[in-house]
Amino acid sequence: MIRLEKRPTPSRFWVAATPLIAVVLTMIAGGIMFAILGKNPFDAIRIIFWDPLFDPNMSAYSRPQLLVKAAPLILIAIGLSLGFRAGIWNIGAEGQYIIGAICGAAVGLAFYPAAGWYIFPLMVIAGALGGFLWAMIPAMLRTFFNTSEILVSLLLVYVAQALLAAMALGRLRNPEGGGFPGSRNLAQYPAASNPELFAGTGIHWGVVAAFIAVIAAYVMLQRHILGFNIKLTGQAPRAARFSGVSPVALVLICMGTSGALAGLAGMFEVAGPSGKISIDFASGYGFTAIIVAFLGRLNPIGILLAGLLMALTYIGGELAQFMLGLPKASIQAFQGMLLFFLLALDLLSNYRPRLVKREGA
Amino acid sequence: AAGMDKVKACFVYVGPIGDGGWTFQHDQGRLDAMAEFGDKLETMYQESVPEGADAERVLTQMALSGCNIVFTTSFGYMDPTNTVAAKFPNVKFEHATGYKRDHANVSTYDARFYEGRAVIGHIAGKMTKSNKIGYIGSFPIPEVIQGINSYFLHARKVNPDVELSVVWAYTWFDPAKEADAAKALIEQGVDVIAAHTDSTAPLAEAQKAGNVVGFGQASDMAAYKPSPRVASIIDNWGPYYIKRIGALLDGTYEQTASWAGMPEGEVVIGEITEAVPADVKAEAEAMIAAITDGSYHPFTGPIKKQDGSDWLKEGEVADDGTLAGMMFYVEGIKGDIPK
Amino acid sequence: MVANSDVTFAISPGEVHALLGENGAGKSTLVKMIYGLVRPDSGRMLLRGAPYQPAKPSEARQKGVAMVFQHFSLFEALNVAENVALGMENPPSMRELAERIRAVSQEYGLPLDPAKLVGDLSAGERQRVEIIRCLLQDPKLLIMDEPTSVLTPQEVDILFQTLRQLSAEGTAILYISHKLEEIRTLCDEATILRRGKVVATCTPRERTAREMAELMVGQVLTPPARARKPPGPVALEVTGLSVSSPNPFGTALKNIAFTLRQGEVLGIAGVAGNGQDELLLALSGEILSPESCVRLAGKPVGRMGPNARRALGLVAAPEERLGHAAAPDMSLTENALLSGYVRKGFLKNGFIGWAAVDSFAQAIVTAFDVRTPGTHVAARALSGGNLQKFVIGREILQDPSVIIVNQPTWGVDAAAAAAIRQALLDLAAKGAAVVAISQDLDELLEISDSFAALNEGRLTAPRSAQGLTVDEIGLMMGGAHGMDVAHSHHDAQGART
Amino acid sequence: MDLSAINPAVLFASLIVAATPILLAGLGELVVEKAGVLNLGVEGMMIVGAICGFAVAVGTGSPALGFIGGAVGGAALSLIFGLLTQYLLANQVATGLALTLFGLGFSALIGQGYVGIKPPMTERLSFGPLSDIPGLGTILLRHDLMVYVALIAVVAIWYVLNRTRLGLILRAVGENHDAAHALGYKVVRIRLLAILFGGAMAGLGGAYLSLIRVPMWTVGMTSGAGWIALALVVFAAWRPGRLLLGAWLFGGITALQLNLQVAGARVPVEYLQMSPYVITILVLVIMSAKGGRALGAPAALGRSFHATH
Ligand SMILES: Nc1ncnc2c1ncn2[C@@H]1O[C@H](COP(=O)(O)OP(=O)(O)OP(=O)(O)O)[C@@H](O)[C@H]1O
Ligand SMILES: Nc1ncnc2c1ncn2[C@@H]1O[C@H](COP(=O)(O)OP(=O)(O)OP(=O)(O)O)[C@@H](O)[C@H]1O
Ligand SMILES: [Mg+2]
Ligand SMILES: [Mg+2]
Repeated sequence: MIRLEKRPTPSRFWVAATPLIAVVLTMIAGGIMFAILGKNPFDAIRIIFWDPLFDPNMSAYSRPQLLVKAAPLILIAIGLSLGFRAGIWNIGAEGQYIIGAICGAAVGLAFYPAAGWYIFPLMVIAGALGGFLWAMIPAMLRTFFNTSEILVSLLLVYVAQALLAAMALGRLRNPEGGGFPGSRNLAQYPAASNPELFAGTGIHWGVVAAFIAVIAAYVMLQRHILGFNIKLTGQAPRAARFSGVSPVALVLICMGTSGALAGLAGMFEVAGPSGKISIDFASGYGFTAIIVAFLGRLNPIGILLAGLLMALTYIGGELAQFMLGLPKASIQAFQGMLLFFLLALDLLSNYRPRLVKREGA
Repeated sequence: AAGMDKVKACFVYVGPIGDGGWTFQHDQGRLDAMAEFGDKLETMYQESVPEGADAERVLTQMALSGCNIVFTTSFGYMDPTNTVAAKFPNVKFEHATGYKRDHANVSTYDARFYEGRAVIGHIAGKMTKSNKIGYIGSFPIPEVIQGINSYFLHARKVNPDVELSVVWAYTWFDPAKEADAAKALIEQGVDVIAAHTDSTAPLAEAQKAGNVVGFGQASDMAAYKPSPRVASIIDNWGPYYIKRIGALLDGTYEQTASWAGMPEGEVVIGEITEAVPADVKAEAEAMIAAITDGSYHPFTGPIKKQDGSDWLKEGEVADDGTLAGMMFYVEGIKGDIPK
Repeated sequence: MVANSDVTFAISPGEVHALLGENGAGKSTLVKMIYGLVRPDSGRMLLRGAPYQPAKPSEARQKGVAMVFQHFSLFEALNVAENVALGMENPPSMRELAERIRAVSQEYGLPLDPAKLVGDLSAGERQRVEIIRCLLQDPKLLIMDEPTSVLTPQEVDILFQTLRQLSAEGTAILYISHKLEEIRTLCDEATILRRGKVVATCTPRERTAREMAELMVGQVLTPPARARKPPGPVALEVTGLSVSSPNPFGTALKNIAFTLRQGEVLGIAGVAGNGQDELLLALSGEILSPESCVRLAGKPVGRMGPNARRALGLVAAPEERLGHAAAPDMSLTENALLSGYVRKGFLKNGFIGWAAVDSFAQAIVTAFDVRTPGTHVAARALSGGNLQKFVIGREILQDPSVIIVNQPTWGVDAAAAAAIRQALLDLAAKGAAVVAISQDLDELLEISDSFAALNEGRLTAPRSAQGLTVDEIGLMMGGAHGMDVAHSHHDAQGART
Repeated sequence: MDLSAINPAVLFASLIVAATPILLAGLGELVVEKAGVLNLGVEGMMIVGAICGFAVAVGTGSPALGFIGGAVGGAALSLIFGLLTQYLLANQVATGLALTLFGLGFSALIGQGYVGIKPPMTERLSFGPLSDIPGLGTILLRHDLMVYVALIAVVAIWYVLNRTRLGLILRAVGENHDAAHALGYKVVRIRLLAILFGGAMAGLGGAYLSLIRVPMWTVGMTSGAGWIALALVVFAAWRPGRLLLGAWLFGGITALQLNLQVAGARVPVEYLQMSPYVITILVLVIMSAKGGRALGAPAALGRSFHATH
């Protein structure tokens, strides 16, 4: 029988080794699945993990795209990780992302077609504020009525999606769009667009914001009392209150920050890569970011790496789909396997498995 | 332009090819083209591509990987298609259902589904016993409004007592909701249902009800023959894909804005089953023939708008511009188009 | 690590056998093996002459072994009858069970309402639930792991009556307690464990409590020394303090009032669950109260949080070491920051000067003889006593003017306990005011100048500790419980004063 | 507008059907959560149940076998969640979300060959002339077997949870796993069984969608029903009876909205879509404002259990 013993402190070796082992195990299990689907497993694995990074034809484009795809995931996950560390479960980042996008776009569209340097900064503020306020709903309900923020934030995702549809069909619909749902394209309205910062890379302000968020979160968690209070609240809520942390303030700060960052991510996305508000603008970043946050073990650097890994499976997955004709579903299943292995092996960093002999009774 | 020996054609799909409707039919078109050209055509496709940022990346990657022509099969791909087309002037881009052709290498294509709606409207008007017919709308956009108007006009024409109920589902594809919408119609006495959403759920609901009929949408939905599915409107993209890829192969390719229908074989009425009385079937087939040979246009005056104002005079035919932006009901339809 | 090695002892029917030992000596582990929760690596057990090796608790229950756990194994959201049913092998229908609970609880003088939610019960009543659960199974061997730590002296009396009745009926009782006087009153034989090994056996009635303690610890104990000084000006004044508990099952404070001068030690006695936690929280600032209910050197601080009060010189050390006073998974350095940053000035614009924090942690470790490989070690890796020394040291080294401690030596071995008491007295001698909340009456009598008892959230008027007897304290503590304080047997306790 | 065209009895009958998938899945999740486990993967288990049920029914021609297949499929997927969270102590929120992602992909893979096929019809139960009783007969006596199975499950789960030893142990494990362990109950095993039951019920709910409610197989056909089932459990304060009411409310609002449209009422559909969620939030707020225990959340919900000995 195998028994688990809690390690006195997490093992540094296993913290680093488990993601690598998980990736290798996923390659094996995924390879078997691709083989069953009648594709060459080695090609599939190579296209997913290698080609976006090193293929001479693709990599020049794909490498910066990794950052573009990972940026919203990282930005949202950083915000979520603060709350998760403090035991505050915002699982409605998807909703905050949508509302941030709606608010940012609405501000930009309100100025159309005026020009002005101040329009884009105003949109940034509106996006962050929108996400912040949307997150304040579960935060306030939790602090004043003790309502589960898990459920409220999740339910608000559906409300946000309905709002998004209402906006795409109504208020924000492009008057010159032939009646189709969807707003004007912000990417084609210079004063309101989130521009490509380095030509040909697709890298935009959202990528910059993601890096700033990673660094800021890292410094805060390592060196600032707020970061300490967040960790303390998550590990020992009573000790946090003893230490003088106000639980109410912490809920508001964590939910607010995660909401604002998710809102920012939505705003950068709508003004940049996506370009416009449409019915299916939301693509599940808010949910994927939860997984990214956990895969990164709620650590900013870990989240950066996890976000890039997820982005790699998306972009590599896309390549594999059209190069090999793999169904999208197989890529989803592949991603699911990767997550399962990562979550399963996480155990090794905190526990030591021991074989114990059982005496015959 | 010079012809090519071999073409690599790429398709971007908005749903899974297993949706049994819109995307499924585009993929059928791809397969038709492959059958037509054999070795000279290589195809690649990607399904379930979201219409936002991901579309632009997928299009770029396709262009980078050597596609000669890229078909983007949903309205939402309009801007990404034009953006990427600017970066790859040597690759041809074909965008379905949109209107933007910002660059010389962008063409658009669409189908005149309202021609098919005219035929099933005729069948509906004849077959309803309760004089209540229903229509499940996806979103209030011109393409759907065209269909509703055409369906109703032709039902009214053969049955002056007919009343139309429109339900907006606000989705292209949500089987459970479509089933609910069909059920709501049936419960209030509707006995003929047309849908502009893509699943078979309304047909299944009609089957449960027993005395209700409906039509296949986008694909033939043959599983529900002979009743409740008494006919169907099939999106048939094969002819268009064959035409465009062929043009690329033989060097006759040019930028176009195609809006084709029954005459070109892009809109096909699936088998009208024996559940339809023979005389009605004959009338419907006559209408198909008339539309196909160009002698009949479904929007031929006199037609008034819902508010009673004149739209088309006696014998006047609607112009494509008005149709493409149609956001009004014709006279006799109750209710408002949601804003 | 070996929790128990080569332990041998025997217990006969009707005998009350004590298991003694320091915290962590392995008592609980030993009885868990008897109850089938832990498997011994080697050795054998015999029950009434037959080999006995329970694979799981239900097997132990079937063979007539019942156990009252040290940490309650109760379910707050379930009612009494359901809780009892969960601990039985073949419980009858709920209605019948409720009847039997009523009957048995009356029979043994432990009245209980089977339909009440356990969460709504007091600590003493919860204890009864555990006991009734055992009694309903007619146990041959009843194991009780520290059953009295949460009871008033009067409740203890009732429990002892029950146990004597049981032993008269032939039930063998294995009894674990740190309260040596209790052991002397109740038990026929004692086995003493140290670091998992049997170090001695004795007949408790023939030994003094001190002798037994020294057997357990393996060294000679000296009581703390203290220098009496005339008290200074008022340091802490509490008037009309009434607050509700943050915990749904907690006790509200009702109209608490006392005055404490510099250099004075106020001892507050009370059985767990009578508002001790709440009192500490209300004084430390974790629960806010009307502004003028709490005054620090004359300044109203009722609406201030813990950090504002710390800035004014009031510090506190809560009872629960792991989870309240310290964060289990954080290092000692981080735990030093936890309550130390206000008075020690570790922050600049909110940024932490980790080097300074670490030297503070080092200083605590050195000054209070905290046995640890280093300050980077997680708090949970320390033994209970060492962590307690760290926690108390952390507060004392902040040079407070008022310190509130709750159960300062709970679960701490005798030597460490003596050191902690001495440190508190030294602090008082330097002019600080000390509020010591404890269930250990001997401890309070040893260190307090004045004395009060907490009882269902009310505090008796403080009186001088001089000349107070344990009996009187017992009455102060249990007075309002409304239980019949029938006959008591203070023969043993008389010897203590 | 002609509201008289809406027959309340018929409307109620149809919302009972609309509510059945989320009711089944919600009941399963309720049991799981009562055991102290939060499985956010309901959507994934439902859709795997939908395709497994569909495939088996098409393969064997028997809807009954299909439902069994759906239950087995859902349970099999939940086993992954159970192993990860119970034995490998993985975080329940993240594992549940990963389960949904995997389930959506995996179901689409299995379902490749089943698009456009019609499943065997499930017959409605026949109650003879009783079904024609106006009102009650329309509402209650014109459904397929699974509707009644779901309704019976509400009563059965209530009974088991509140009146049997099994239910008592389950609740004990969900309240305080350490105490339950100390009393000798196998916390991990009990939770694993609860998780499997939850998976099977979610699978049944999915199979109901693909075999009766819609009936067809398409990729992603659950479109959020699993998430609604999760919300329902909280809405119901972990009580089976209230879960039934909640399911009718959620199922009913869409049905009502569509009926009003048909009757010609001008309904702001985009905004009405939000209403079940907004109502649930309001209900949550009212219930939680009444105090922690009125909510009835199992105390150990979402926490991992690891026996130290
Ligand atoms: N299976 C085991 N193997 C090794 N060590 C163990 C095992 N179980 C417990 N221990 C350790 O044995 C020591 C004895 O613990 P135990 O709970 O028996 O002490 P105790 O005498 O009951 O103390 P207290 O008076 O505080 O209740 C502890 O340090 C504990 O961590
Ligand atoms: N998980 C663990 N792994 C290794 N050692 C541990 C673990 N937990 C505790 N220890 C060690 O076991 C020893 C016993 O801890 P315990 O708290 O039982 O001590 P104790 O005997 O009660 O001491 P004290 O009297 O100071 O409370 C400590 O020295 C501690 O460092
Ligand atoms: Mg013990
Ligand atoms: Mg100890």
